[in-house]
Amino acid sequence: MVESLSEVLPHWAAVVLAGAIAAGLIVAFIGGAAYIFIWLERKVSGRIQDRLGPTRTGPLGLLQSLADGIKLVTKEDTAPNAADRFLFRVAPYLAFCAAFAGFIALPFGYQVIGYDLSVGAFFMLAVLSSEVFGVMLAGYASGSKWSLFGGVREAAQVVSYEVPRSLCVVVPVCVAGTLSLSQIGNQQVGWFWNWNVFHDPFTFVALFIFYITATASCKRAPFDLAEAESELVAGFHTEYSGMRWSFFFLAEYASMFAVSGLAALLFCGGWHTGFLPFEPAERFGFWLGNLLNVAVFAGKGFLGVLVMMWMRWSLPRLRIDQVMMTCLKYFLPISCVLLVGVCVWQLFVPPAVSASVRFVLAFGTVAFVFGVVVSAFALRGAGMPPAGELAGVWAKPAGKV
Amino acid sequence: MTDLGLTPFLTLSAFLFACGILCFAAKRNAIGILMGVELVLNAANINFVACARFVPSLRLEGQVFAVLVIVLAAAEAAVALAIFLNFYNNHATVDVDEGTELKG
Amino acid sequence: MLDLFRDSPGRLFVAATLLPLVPVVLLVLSGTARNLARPHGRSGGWASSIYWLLGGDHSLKTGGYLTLAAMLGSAVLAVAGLTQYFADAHDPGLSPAQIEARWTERTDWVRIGADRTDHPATALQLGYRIDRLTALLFTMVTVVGSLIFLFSLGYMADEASDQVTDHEVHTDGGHLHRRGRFGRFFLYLGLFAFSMLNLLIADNLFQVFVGWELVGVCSFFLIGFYTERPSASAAANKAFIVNRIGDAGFLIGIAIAFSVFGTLNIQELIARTPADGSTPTGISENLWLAMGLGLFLGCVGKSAQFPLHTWLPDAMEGPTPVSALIHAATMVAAGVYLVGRCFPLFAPDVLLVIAYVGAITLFLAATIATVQNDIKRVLAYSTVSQLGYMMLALGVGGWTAGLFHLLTHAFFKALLFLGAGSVILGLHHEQDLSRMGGLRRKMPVTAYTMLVGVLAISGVPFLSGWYSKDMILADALGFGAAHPRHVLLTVLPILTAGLTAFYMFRLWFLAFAGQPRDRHAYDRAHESPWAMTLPLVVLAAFSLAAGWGWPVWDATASYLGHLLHDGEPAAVAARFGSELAAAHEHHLLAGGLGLLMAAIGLAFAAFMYVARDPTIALEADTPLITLLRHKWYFDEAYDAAFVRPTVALAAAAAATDKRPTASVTDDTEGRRIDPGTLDGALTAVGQLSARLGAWLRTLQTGLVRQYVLVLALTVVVLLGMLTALTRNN
Amino acid sequence: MTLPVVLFALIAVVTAGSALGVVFSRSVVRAAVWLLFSLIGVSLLYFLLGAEFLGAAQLIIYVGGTLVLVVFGVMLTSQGPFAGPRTRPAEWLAGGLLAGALFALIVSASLDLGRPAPPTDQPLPGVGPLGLTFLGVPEQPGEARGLAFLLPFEIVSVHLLVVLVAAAYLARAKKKVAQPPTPGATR
Repeated sequence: MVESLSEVLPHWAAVVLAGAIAAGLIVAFIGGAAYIFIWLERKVSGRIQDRLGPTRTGPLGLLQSLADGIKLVTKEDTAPNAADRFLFRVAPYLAFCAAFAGFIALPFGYQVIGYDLSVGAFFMLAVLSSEVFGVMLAGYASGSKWSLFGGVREAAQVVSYEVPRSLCVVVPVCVAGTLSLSQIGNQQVGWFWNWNVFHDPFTFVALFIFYITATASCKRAPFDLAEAESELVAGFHTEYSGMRWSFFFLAEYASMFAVSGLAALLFCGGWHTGFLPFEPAERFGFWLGNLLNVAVFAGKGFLGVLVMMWMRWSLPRLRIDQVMMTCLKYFLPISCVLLVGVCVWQLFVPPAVSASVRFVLAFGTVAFVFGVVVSAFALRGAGMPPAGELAGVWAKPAGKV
Repeated sequence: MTDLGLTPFLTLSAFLFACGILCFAAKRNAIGILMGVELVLNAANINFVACARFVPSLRLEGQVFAVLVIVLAAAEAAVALAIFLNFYNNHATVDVDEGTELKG
Repeated sequence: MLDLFRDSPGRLFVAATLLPLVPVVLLVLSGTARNLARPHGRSGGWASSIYWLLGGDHSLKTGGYLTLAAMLGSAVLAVAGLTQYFADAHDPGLSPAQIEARWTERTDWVRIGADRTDHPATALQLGYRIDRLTALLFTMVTVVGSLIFLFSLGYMADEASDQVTDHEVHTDGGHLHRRGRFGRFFLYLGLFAFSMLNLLIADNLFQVFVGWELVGVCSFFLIGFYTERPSASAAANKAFIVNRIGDAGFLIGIAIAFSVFGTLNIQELIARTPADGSTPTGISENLWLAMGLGLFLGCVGKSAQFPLHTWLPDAMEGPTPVSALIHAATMVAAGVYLVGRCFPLFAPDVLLVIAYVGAITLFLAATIATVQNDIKRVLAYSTVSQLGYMMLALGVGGWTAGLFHLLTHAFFKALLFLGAGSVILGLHHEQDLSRMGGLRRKMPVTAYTMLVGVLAISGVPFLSGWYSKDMILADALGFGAAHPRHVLLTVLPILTAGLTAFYMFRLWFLAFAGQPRDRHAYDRAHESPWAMTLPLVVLAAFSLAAGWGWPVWDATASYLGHLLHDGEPAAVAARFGSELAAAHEHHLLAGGLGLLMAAIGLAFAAFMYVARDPTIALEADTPLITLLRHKWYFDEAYDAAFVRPTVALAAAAAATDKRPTASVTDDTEGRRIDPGTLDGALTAVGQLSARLGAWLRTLQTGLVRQYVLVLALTVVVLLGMLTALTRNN
Repeated sequence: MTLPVVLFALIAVVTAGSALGVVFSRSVVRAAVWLLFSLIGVSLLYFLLGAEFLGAAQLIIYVGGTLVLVVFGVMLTSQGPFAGPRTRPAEWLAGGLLAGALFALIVSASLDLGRPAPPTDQPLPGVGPLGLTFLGVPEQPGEARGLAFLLPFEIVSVHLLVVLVAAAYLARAKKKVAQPPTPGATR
């Protein structure tokens, strides 16, 4: 990209322009993604709670997010007197910048990446973990005990969950032998059993551990102690309103997608469908192929986010001590074991065994997922009444007493 | 990169170093002093990395020592904070001027 | 194991030397281990059990048996070595050089000046050299020593209990009660034996000196064995200090030898000296004399010769076996042995000094012995006198005679002492002759074995003493004949032969003959157990037959004498050829005179103590007797000359260091001198540093940021200096 | 006036400025924020210099770790008002003078260094060689490298472990109440 631009521009200008374009794209993507996520969250929560969620604004209530946005923008932006104004204002942007910076090193497709860092995974961890800073700052600067507690909890929680998360990142990195995300993605080209998650049992487990710890470090439910409505009014953003408040949620959704994308890249073949034994960008040409790639990648990311929402609305919230205990007593040892295990596996397990294990895992998973989906469709109607009956006010289904 | 010599980096690190010293001298809050320490360490690190970049014989060593310094700085911060918490438990403050038990 | 000894059989003697050390080392090591383990509440395991076995803190007899066994073992080894040595010596196939090689080994121990370039590196060496003299003496020492050990088993039996009452010591609660020290006693004995043997086999003066000092310290331990008795500890101190005087001389001699010749090996030193006794090249006349005199001074101290003889009689404070050991086998023999060993190193004038010292000693001691009433003291003075004989003999060139007498004397003096010990034990620690008498009926074995010893020492024919003493007298006569100026050296020994006979028979008569003067003691008297009588008998046999040769009636035909004579250094013949020739022709005359004097002495003693009531003689009090009773006032003189001034000096020194008393008001003599001078200075230093510290304290503000500022300031200054320096060039 | 120079200028200004902010902001938390900017600036410098691993490490350890810890400590120890205890102007003066002198000296020294020979524009060795250097493994089997930095590496690891334990021990909850501050009180 820089090369193509530098034909018509001086080098530095080309670099700056490329950077600007990349940043614009990322911001646009985050915005769009957040728009969808907000709507999705409402829908998912509604469905899970036997509600319809937004229906009135636009088709399927798709405009609901827009309405929210307008409300947030036009809302009065207050800052309490006890607050440290400067920090109070800075905090949301810090959080958002951190989440945003994560996307710089996140490859959406073959060579579709802001800046191909050689230590991409590491970098992602770094910036995502620095998002907590804004949250803490917000909690502290609000000058309110609720916020302070929220901030402190956030700090403790995130700093401790960083450790198992990083360890779980190291597991596939051990397999790949590089920290560069794009290379890791390229390595998983082809059929889905090339994905790292199926490489050996340890990576298989590592995916789930990573996913949970990532959820926790995104302070998503059931780990959202920082904003536990039941205890601290709204946690660190009690005092926030309007635009700044929305920035926190932009940051939150952004980091959700970032970690999901990271998981997809590290474990689930990145932008590869898993059903094409070649790199689309080379077969179908750069643009077309990468269109597919980006779509696949975004799909995987969305899937991850969806699961997070699913967890949020179906699991009760933990107590703070439970949260810490879960991390320090369970995830930390488990991830250490995984790390050692994957190294041992690569060093000592004969290739035949590892290959067979890989296939067993891959097809087993596929079969499981397939079975779940099929049974879900088979059982629909038995578990959940059709949407039509839910329209309007709840009415007892006829024939049932 | 070649037109940007070693000197600007050294100057910047010197500035950070001076700021760190000033932090030592001026902050009464123990944690402020800790921040000064971090500044000083970062100044040193800038030197390391810049030398690694600009002195061919130090390409690896400079980074290695920078890494070591970062790690040690983290460790030092952890212990320092632990000490401050202890200090706070005993004095109900983190004003270092209160900790004069060792006064001769 | 055997081939260890095959090529160098001298190692037999080394083994025999180390053997008595084994129990000592065992005891010390185990005791140390035990004491290390004890503070931690642990028993110390095997260590403490060994310690206990050796009679460390219990008074078990095991230690004694073990030591005795070791001593016997070394005696056996010594005999084996002796036979092997003479087999070699009479083996025509072996040249003297080969014999020398077979019986000599040495190794560097401490290298000195190895870094010096101006002269070759010298070393303190460890080594042994066995020649006839050594072999014979070694065997004598081990045999007599083991006999004495056996005797001590019986004599010290009452030490082997946890509750010993010392009747000599009166505490406020009656007599002193203490734990028995059986094990300790034998520990000392073993160490003593080891030191003496080491001294014997040593081939260099340094090793001799080591053994010398060890012997000294062991004698200190043993003489002061009854520590609680003030007299005993005083005697121990006396012996030790007097010996130090001699050792100082010895050390000087060694130092001269080492600094001049760069070696201490006796053979090398002898090889450097011309056979005719003239000064060797590379050393000044006076230095040569000083070296000889220094070495001899050491011998004077050890063998209790004239100026330093005062310690030996006091050494009687120790247990009787110890006296026997010191007098007969080990300690006093060392001096004579060393003179014999280093004979060629003594310039003629030194030898003359030796002769005179010997003569004076033998006369003085004999005279004193005539009036002593303590049985052991009589024996002690007789020892001194006999040692005088040996020294005299060595001085006048009678090398063979002197050392021959040393050997025979060892036997009969050990016999006499052990007999005395048996008497003392039989009389329940009664040593005063004036309260004995008639004991021959009570303890016959002791009596008649002692009679043998008495006869032997007074030179009655056909006993061992006769041969040796006769030879000495002959040499003295020959010397006197050759040098009329030194007629004294002839007169004194012949006179003293009579004195000897007199006081020895006086002793025997007072102890065993006549009527008991103390009925109570007499009734309680009893013969000693076999452990004590057996050594007496054996020693009696030795002192009877040790000197025999064929024909027995020929005083010059003694086999032992001939054995020794073959070992005589070449220097003797070279220097004293004429005297010895003269001695040979005057032999009969000398023997006759000696016998005559002995007979007179015997008759006189018989008249005074048998025919007449002994008490008259015992209570007789004439100026001469008083003088003798006070031992020629030697102790008093030394006391006035040395002891009192030293004590006064010490008191003065102590006075200067008196602490200033707490209250300023009262005024001890210390306060005037001291606080101004010594303590004053020290206190000033202390106060100064204290003030300095007090001032420096104020820098310690406890404010972190100030410290940081100072630190930064330092950095700035240093960096500035650095920059300035680099700028300049 | 090429791009790196401009970037360096920008980053340097940010870093130095926020370092000043650290010094002069009275509230500890603000100081922490300034420090955050300063550290991020430094990590950007690393990226600019091509040491990406160091930059990321700087971010994750300093920003994500140390600084969070610092603010955590602030939250645990700060009471009431945002402003901490004041400092006397004299101390400011002394400190400023010293810091200025130090700055001047170091700068002069670094100027004395002169320009080292301009290096070829090859990038710094990446994380791979770095790790191999730490473990003392030769990059190519052929080339020889002793256990280059294995020892420091191990030492640092042990050091970290010790620090972990020490921190846990020091900061453990005391069972006693904190008594009111008594200046110069010796306990």
